[in-house]
Amino acid sequence: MDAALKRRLEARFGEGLQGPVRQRHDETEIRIAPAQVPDVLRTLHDEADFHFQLLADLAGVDTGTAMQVVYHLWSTTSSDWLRVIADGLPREDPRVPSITFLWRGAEWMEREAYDMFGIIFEGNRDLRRIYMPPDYTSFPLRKDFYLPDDAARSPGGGVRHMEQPEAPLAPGKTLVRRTRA
Amino acid sequence: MTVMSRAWGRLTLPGKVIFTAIPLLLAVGVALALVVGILGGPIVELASQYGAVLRFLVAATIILVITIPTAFLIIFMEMKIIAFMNLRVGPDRVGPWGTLLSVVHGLKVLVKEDFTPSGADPLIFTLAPVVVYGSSVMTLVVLPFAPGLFAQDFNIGLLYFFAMGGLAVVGLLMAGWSSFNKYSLLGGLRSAAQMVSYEIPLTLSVAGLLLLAGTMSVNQLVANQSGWFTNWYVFQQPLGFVIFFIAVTAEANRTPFDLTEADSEIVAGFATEYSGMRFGFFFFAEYVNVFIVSAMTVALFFGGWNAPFPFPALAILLDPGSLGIWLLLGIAIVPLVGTLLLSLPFLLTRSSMPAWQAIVLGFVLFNVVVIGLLGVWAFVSFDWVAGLLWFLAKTYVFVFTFVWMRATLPRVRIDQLMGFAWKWLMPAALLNLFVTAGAILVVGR
Amino acid sequence: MNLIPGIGIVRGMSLTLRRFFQPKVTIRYPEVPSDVAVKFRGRLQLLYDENGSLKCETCFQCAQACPIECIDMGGMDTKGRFHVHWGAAETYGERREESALRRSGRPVPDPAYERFAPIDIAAVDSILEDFDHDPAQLLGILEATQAAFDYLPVGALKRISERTGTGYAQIYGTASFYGHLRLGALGAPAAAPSAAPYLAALAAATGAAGRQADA
Amino acid sequence: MTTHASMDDPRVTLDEQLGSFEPIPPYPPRTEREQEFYTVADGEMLVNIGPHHPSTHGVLRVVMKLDGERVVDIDPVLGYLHRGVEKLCENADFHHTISYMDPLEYVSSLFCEWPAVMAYEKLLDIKVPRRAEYIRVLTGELNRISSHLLAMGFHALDLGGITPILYSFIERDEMVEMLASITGQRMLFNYFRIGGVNGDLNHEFMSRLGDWMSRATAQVEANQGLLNENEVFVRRNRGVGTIDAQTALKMCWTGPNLRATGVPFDIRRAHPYSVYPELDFDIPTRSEGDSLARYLLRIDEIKQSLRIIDQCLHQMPDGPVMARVPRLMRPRPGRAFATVEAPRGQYSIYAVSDGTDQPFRFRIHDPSFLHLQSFTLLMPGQLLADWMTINASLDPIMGGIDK
Repeated sequence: MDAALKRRLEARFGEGLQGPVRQRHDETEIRIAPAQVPDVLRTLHDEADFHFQLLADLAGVDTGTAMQVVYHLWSTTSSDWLRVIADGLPREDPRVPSITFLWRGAEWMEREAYDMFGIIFEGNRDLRRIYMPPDYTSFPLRKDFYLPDDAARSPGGGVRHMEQPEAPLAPGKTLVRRTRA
Repeated sequence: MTVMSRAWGRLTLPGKVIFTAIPLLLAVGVALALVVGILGGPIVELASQYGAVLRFLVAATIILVITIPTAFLIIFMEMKIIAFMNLRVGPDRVGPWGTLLSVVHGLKVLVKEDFTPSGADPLIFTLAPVVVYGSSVMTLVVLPFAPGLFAQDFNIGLLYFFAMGGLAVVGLLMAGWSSFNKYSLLGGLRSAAQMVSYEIPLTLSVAGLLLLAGTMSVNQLVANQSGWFTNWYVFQQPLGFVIFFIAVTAEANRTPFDLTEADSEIVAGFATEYSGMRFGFFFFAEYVNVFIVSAMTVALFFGGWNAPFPFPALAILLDPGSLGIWLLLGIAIVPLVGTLLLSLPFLLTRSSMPAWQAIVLGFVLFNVVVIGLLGVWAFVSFDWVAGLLWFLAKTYVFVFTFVWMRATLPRVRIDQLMGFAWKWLMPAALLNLFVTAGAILVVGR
Repeated sequence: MNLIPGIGIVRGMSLTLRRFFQPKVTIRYPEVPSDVAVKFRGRLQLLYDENGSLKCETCFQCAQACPIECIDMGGMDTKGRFHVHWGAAETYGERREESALRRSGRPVPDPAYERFAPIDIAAVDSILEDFDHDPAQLLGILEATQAAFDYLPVGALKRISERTGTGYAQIYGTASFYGHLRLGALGAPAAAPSAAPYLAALAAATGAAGRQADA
Repeated sequence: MTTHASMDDPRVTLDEQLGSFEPIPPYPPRTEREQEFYTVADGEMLVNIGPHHPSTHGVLRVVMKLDGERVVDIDPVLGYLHRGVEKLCENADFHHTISYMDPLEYVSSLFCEWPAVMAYEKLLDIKVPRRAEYIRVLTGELNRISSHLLAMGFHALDLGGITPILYSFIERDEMVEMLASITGQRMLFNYFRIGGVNGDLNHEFMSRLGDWMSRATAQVEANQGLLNENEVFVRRNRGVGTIDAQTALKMCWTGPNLRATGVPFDIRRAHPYSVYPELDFDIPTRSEGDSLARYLLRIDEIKQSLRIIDQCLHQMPDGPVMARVPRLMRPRPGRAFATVEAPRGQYSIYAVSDGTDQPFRFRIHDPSFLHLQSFTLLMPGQLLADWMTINASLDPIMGGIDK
């Protein structure tokens, strides 16, 4: 845990942060508003105090109430991973500025976040689906996207059921193949 | 009917074969006798009139027929040698040591569905393999296998060889263009560029040799190299040999110059859309080409059918007619005695072996011994047998080298390939030519 | 790169030539079986004992003990009456178990693989409400359920398991242990599967195909 | 529109257009970049490579815009191997997710499990026994060697050399057998557990490892002698796919590919995890940044890995290999980011827990994904055959990229 980094972050950004700087294990976490992303990341990337040169990861998160974009950064000046969370994107129309001007390599990671969550990165010149087919309409990693097979959920709530007590199938249809004529 | 079928059912397999073969042979024999009897006179007359034509026809047929087993053998060699170099075992399931696997490959190719892609030009698509295979086979015509054993001796034999080699590129280009596939097109264009570029150093590399020899007949070239192995042209034209070998590797599309069918780049190049026997033609043509270029290298630079040292000529020729009754006795007695003699050791030492097995073994051994003796006799008595053996042995050393290179080397890139041809091989070939010409002027041969 | 051009190629060629004469490493598989690692984890198989009868009694104990829930099982219960299942709904697992049963040589009643009849869950829920969803009162719950339905339908057992958080194995074990609890309806023989519908469908299909061919 | 009768079936007439492949999508271009790419100038053609092609290392499709043999532009198309592992993991138990990780980068499976268990250990504040950490490092480095050997073999195979891959496989098979003797499987090991590893080292593993270590260096060097000095191979690689350090950092490169440009970034040293601080090894770098540098760097890394294995064997402490962990895990709500230095670069997992027994969000970060992205940067101006060189030297694994 790098306490110096926490002090530097608080001194530099101060009011701009949403909530306190959190630290656990070897991770330092700050939360910012989506609109601040380019400024904050540019500061972290350029200024000699921080020098976060490597974008380790870019991930979208759907909390169920809001969307987040999470950046993990690496620096030579600190032994911590810095996690920058752009918090509070509305679920209906999540938009955040792209950071491809800083890291061109973020392009595909942003495409992935768009593909999986529908987060729109303004300024990314190639924001199209990357894994799913181009005519796909929904966003699979959103929390309201249920797997069709609900039985794959955890057993923690009790026994899982193969045979659900529900209306019988249409005659001649069975779930299990009958092998004997 | 039932009697017939029941009797047929009781026959063993050899019995069935014999009962089928005897009437067939009879019918064929009678038909032949009739044909000879009726048409014999005119045929003999024609043959004597056009002896050269008849000889050429027979030779061409033989050449066409032997390309297939040659390709099979080289395919098998390639599979086995590369496997050994990879520390693998290689084919070992079909036939003894997997020798029949390439035959099975051939059969597989034969029975596969042969289709034409919907966008392809059907006529050219079908003709392309024929052109490629045809050009390979036609090259074989000028190869001297042994003294007196060649299809045709041109006084421009070498030129003919280069011309036929250049014809293959037309076939490849046809295949690449007509397949309606971008990989094929790229492969066809690559092959065109490659072959056209390498024709020039190839031809130039032998120019020095031609200055030395003063002939373009391959037969004459080989005959020039008789005597001790120091007479071989490789010792007078080492640079020419190196250039020729590299260029000929590129001509035959072998690794490291197998760009036309670079499987990791353009899938199979010009052959991407081919299947069945049409693909088989390309496949066989490649291996026939390997044989041809090896043979040509041997003929031009390694003395062809000449032994590396003057072999003592022993002519043990027997006139069977002079033996009289002893010949008949020999035919009747020698096999029997030989078989028994050779089975004796087994009979005496192997008590667990039944007598019939020992005798069968003895018979097999007897055959082996006789064939070996006959081979030795033929080798020392007929110089065409010796020449053929020397020639094939040297040729297969080079076939091995080609396979060996394929096992070792990665592929070059197209621009490096072209650069190598134009920037290195061409100047080197020209240098070789000038140096040879200068040397001839100075030494005054 | 070396000073002499081509020396790298020559070295490579000499290496392959040396390898040409070295002993080969290929394991000739069908003749020489490859050795199995000491900790090899293959497919779990628990099919027959030495007498040829099924070993697995579908008690679910292994499935319950598995920490990462990788065991997925189903099959007939020991009395050959009901098809029981543990794990995610995967038809593959079902088929596998069914084929295992068939290979065991026992008669396999096909109705076991059909869905069980729907029941009125409200009745079960009210019984559970009465007993305060208490697994300790399991016997009482089961008796009340049997009183309500005249026997213990599978759907009711599953509902009880779900609501009380008790493993299905335990509920099923309890229900099948006591003689006075019935798992099947009294005097309702299972209808033997008939081949007639299948044959009729087959005839229809072939007839249709024939007509198509004619046209 | 021209039609002609099919050669195969005379009853069928064929539309000539049907036989042609037009990679231009049947919808209007969605982005600026797509519009730019699919606008084909005169004399250019689009060539589709993959999804099934000998040298795509999996199921990758790339569309190339060619001018003759020269590549004008390139557009990789992913998703042919997409299985939705992240979604699966969000619907699985914490223990369960580990077994989903193995098939991602299937040639270095242990490095996929490692960040996952590390992230969970962070979430749950579990202290892993030291012996378990040493075993993780030991098996991990073995896996790294086998992965690098395979990468080098396939590098040669993509360039047309058929032998090195088999020599690589001989060595790899030995290592895979070793790992199988402690993990139980040859390829998808599923060996690391939350709080330790599944089972201690055993006699079979140790004897095989000792046997192999005694001849590993000589064997690997002899086999690589086939390529390292081979003029054809060197000329195919030198100066191909060159990238400088700054661009590589901008493209978020990591691992050997980044180190080949001269940046000594190695997570084992930059953010030490496990017992790497106790081990003595160097971080090889090269400054050229081309395919040859990436290839040679892997050889250097193999030597360092052999050093690490040697030290692990000497320093291996006694003790348990599993911490005491609950069977059903419900970590407190929180976020954890764990990353390891995989053979291809930084492999990291970002796990968010909401207090249940399943991860709330499970993000898998694969280094090959970002290396593959750089094709658009490296390819223009190169020849078609250079794509195979660059692809092989970047060494992407499609299983990890498509997740």
